[in-house]
Amino acid sequence: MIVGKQKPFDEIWDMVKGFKKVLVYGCNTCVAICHAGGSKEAELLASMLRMRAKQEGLDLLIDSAGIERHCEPEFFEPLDEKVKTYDLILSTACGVGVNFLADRLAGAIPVYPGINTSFYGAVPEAGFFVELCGGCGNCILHLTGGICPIVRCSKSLMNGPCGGTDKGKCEVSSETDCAWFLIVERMKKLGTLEKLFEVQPPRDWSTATHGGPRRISLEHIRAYEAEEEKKATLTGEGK
Amino acid sequence: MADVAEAAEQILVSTVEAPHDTPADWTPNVLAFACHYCAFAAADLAGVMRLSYSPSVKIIRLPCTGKLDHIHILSAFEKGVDGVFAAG
Amino acid sequence: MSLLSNSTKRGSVLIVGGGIGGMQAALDLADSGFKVHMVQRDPSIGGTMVMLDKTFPTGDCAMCMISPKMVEAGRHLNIDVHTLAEVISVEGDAGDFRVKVKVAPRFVDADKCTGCGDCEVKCPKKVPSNFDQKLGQRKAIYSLFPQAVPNTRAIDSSQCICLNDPDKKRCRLCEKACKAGAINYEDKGKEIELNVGSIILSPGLELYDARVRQELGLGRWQNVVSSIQFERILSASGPYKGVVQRPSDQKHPVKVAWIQCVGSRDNRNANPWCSSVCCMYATKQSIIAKEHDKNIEPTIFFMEMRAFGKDFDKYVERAKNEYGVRYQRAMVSAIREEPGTGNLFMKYAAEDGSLMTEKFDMVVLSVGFQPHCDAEAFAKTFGIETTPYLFPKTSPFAPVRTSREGVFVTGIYQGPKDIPETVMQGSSVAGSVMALLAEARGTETIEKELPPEKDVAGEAPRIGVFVCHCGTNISSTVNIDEVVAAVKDQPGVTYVTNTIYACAQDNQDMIKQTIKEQNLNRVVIASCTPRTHEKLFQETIREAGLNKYLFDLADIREQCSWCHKGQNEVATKKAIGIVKMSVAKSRLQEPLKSETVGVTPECLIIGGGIAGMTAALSLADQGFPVHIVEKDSELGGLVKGVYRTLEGLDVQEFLKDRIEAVKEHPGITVHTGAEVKQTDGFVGNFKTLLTDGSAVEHGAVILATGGIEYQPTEYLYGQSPNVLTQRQLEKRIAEGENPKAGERYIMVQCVGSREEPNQYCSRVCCQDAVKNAIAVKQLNPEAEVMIIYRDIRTYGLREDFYKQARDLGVIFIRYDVDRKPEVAQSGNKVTVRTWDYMLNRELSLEADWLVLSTGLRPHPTTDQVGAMYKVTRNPDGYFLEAHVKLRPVDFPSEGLFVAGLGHAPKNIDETVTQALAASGRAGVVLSHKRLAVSGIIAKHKRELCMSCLSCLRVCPFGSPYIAEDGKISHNEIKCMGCGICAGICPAKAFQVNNFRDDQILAMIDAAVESEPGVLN
Amino acid sequence: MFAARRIEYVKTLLKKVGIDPARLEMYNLSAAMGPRWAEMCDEFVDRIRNLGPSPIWLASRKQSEKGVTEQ
Repeated sequence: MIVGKQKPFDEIWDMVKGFKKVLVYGCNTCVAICHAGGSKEAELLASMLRMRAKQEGLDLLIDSAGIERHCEPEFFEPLDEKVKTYDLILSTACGVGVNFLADRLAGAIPVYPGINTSFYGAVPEAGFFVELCGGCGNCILHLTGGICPIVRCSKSLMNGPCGGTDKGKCEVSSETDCAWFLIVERMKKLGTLEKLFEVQPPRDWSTATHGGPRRISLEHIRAYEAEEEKKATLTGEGK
Repeated sequence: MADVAEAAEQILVSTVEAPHDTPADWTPNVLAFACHYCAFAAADLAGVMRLSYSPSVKIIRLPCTGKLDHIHILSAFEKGVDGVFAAG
Repeated sequence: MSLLSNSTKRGSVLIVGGGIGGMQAALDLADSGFKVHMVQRDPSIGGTMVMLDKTFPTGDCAMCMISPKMVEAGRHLNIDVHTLAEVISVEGDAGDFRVKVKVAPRFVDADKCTGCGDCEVKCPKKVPSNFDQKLGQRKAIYSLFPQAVPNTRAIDSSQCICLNDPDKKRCRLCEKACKAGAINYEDKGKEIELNVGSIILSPGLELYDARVRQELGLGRWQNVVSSIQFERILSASGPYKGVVQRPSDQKHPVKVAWIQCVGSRDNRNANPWCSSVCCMYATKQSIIAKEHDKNIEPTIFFMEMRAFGKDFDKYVERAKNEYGVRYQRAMVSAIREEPGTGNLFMKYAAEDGSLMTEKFDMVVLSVGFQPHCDAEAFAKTFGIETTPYLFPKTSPFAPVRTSREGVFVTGIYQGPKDIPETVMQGSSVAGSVMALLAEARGTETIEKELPPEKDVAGEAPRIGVFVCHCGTNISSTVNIDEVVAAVKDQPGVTYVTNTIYACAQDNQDMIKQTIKEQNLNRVVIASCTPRTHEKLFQETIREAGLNKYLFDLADIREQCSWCHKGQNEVATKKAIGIVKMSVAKSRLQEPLKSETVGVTPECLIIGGGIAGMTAALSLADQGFPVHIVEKDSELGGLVKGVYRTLEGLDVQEFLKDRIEAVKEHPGITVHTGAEVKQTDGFVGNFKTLLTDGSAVEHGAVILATGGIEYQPTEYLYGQSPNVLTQRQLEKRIAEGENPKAGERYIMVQCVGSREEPNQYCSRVCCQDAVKNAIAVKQLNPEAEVMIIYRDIRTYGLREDFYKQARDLGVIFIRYDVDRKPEVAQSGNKVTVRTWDYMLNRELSLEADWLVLSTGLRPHPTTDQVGAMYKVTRNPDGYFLEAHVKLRPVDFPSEGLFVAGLGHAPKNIDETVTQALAASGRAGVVLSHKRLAVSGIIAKHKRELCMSCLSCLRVCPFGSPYIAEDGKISHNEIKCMGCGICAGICPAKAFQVNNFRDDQILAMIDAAVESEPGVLN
Repeated sequence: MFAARRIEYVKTLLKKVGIDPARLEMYNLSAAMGPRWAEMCDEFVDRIRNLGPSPIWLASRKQSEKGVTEQ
């Protein structure tokens, strides 16, 4: 899931203070799970902003709300009318959500980010999040024992550890495991160590962000939906 | 106990809040969130023992202090309460 | 009694003694269909535990734990508490006893008294408080302690000015103070007759009077106190309010000494037995004292550190290492006061015999227990046999049964023991009674008939507010009229009135009448604390047809008038605030349904050892079908290798009897060679699949997985033919291989115990060693036995056998863990070299037999079974009970119970006790057709939940779970309403009924509303 | 335990909005600690008295005074 962290409060305050009516808009999926931007966090942030505004003598109305997900249009619909009554939306969704809502509002109202989108991560225990995937678009985990060298190695090395590996730890931080040490140990256990000796062709990085914004289109699903819509229009049930 | 008293001494002047005058009609308004089984019972016992203490504290009973939500505390401050403590 | 009638058994039980053990038995029995009469000598129930400050080894506050139990027992519809009462005669037989009880005059009418305490304030006569061990004072009209149950004061006739005036004309101030007219100087007491099916004796013990040991100076030197006095000194509600100070000059002591075994383990001036708890309470007191005042330097003078219970050794280690408590082995000979200073000089002999003198600021005598002074007459009244020490005669195989059928015994009267063992025995005696009176269950209990509930859903709030004067308790500080006026205009409030005593019977009727007349749909009463009165008022409004959760209690007495006396204006303002907060909450209250769930009245027991079989027999006798799952091909468990008890009883014979009884019992199905394969469900409704293919549906589970013996690798075990374990020696003796003259047996204690990584006492090995040593000596006095030990832990009445062994010539040599004995083979013997602390030199001893006292371990399946039933194991691998003190056989999740070695090491009598206790606790669950779920639970809104698992990870009761569809669901039956889930949920999907966020926020608003300057 | 950590966290939030974290506290006490409760209340109220009215209270007061004079 996507892991995020609330922006420093002062930074948020600077974004907000010039406006009159602000909605802190939470997203109740990934960023709620990491306690950064769900309904609850939006409520807390709104309360803090109100307290700040009051002390500064600013006449600033701040509300909070939350919806299931900021990355699909249907979830926005019930609150669309309400959202339009504000002059700033402070979104605590991830960057995807901020973009998506800003596109939806098409310049009518500004949408500002309340959190920094950090990484894709797992939740090994409540309140602890670790980055495990970089979303590069060209997965090689079958070659590395299920451990990604692109994000779990500090230097994203593709061909084994660097000289800074130290008793299983990384020279960049002793709290970080050396990914290549883990890879070798894991592959030993899997009995696939010899795979490391196979020569791999140069990696294709065009699937990562280097090749411009990425899209995935599932035609079978899109076609189905388009057909359904057509049917609905024909029977007069459509909008 | 001594540590708490010392800590109280140290915060006579707030480094966070701007200096201000205290209006004459102000009295402290404190909210306490108390666990039904521990602190609420202790508050009862204080009464049974007829111990006199500041009337500025009003108690909100919770089934357990684990129930205490961040927003309860922030709301209290937002409404203008001067201090909040949780006891369990 | 007619011999022809089928059942003449009564469905009621008499419990003599209202301490924690008696209360546990009472609650278990009353909760499972038996009427209980509790007879208590004191004016309140509570016993010894209410005097204690904190408890070992967890440091939990005693009053916090016991107070809710007292309230529950006091309010229980099927428990009649008779205080100031004593049994004077018993006639009849098991199943049908006729008992005469004499109730002493209280001089206060319990029906009229509201417990307000006005009388006590006015009473001019101050007397030393026995409850505070004469360190503080009370009045002549008094309650034993502030949380007393019943909350009716009593007049001490020996002290009252009026009662001691022949004309009863003097004083009478309490009579004038009492607005309820409850004082009755003419009270003569009464005699009542009870008809019960069974009798439980739990009178407790009394404390040894240490003044007998004049050389220790109690009563002579002011700064020598008994341990129970020190307990009161430590208590935050005690005479010194928890400040550790000396009685002589209120100075804070620095050097404080505890002297152990005062009145115990002493044949001359005191009692020969070990009191079992003093080593631990001294450790606890020294830790707590140090926590109260870090300057204190505690020293404990002891003979043997008997830290034999679960996690006790770890506690002592913590005392030493983290709190700097000094433990000094010594015999204390005398204490003298330094003239003028109040300091104390203590003379003692150190272990090597050298005489020392040391100065202390204060000395605590760790006094032991002994039977009450009237124990002989007491036993005679109930017609039970006693031991020469006047304890009731019981057997290790039936530890709660007396010589008279139908009369049971529990608690420390049965033998010295600590709180959890007492609680355990309380449940175990309950289990035994349930089995005895099974067919009479439910014949004498009563249930309240209630009118149907009015449907108020969708109605606008119509709140009625009743503001109580509580005599003058509230009204002398809070202006009631002002409160009434201030609340009148609150939104939703349609009716406000005041009342003199809201809790008095006539006013209860008035409240019910008003609810009907004014068509109220919510009620707020502003009076005293919800902790004691919420249930009462909830019942009142329920009787008027309102859902009981449409009620809120505003505490303006304990938390306002009583603590702001003399500040009438601010107190009134605060009271108005408190009532407004309650009204704000009440406005948002909704009727809550108390769900119920059906119960499969069968039990599954995992483990077919003594624990499992004992529990099975008791439950089957109660009438509940039982399934035993035993991994081995036959029943018996670890006890198969044990031949005799310390007392000399035949264990194999007992085991054979049990196995036969189990096999013959029509209610018991035995699955040998089987294990649990899969399990699911919750209290009342478990489903378990076994590896033998059978599926069992059951309402409760008892985990009696047992233990194994440690297999030593040290001291040449397995290498030398001369080295045995105690179990092997026991077998040889049982098989008739007699010790030869001149043969030397050396026994080494604590093999595989009390050392990292097994830092716990295995509890049975000292007794095993003493038992086998006695056997060897009795079979051949010419054989030599030496026991090399760390501390001999023959606790309680087992101490006799330690003495017997010494008398028979068994030699005891102490060793330290950092100087363990060394063993080497020399020819056909082994040489043992060990340090002798008495002689201060090394000994080299040759032995024909080296016998290792090996420790116990939990059975290897404990982890697997624990994981399956989602119960926790402690770091030593034993099951962790719900609460170390008060729920020693329960798991935190309802319907699961533990018994035997899987819980902790224990002896056979203790295993039997715990197994009976598990049967009692399980019997409570299984006796219900349906179980009610509290209305105060967390409600889960699945549509808001995104299954982040935060709740699943923090819930202490395992009520959130991942449902079949892979998303979080919430099992409300397991929920205890603590709200930890609501606190952590990032989606706000959880709300606790009656503590919902909107209600709390409304209360915050109301709390702020009346303050000046805040405008919103 | 949960509450204690939560309180620590909310203290950091208060600081961010200019409210002294000393205005918020967590206390542990058992049901037998009646005297400690009384002592604690006095201690805490003294602390609040020293800190004076909360900035929010003062701001509200200022706002309402302004409101009054403007009218």
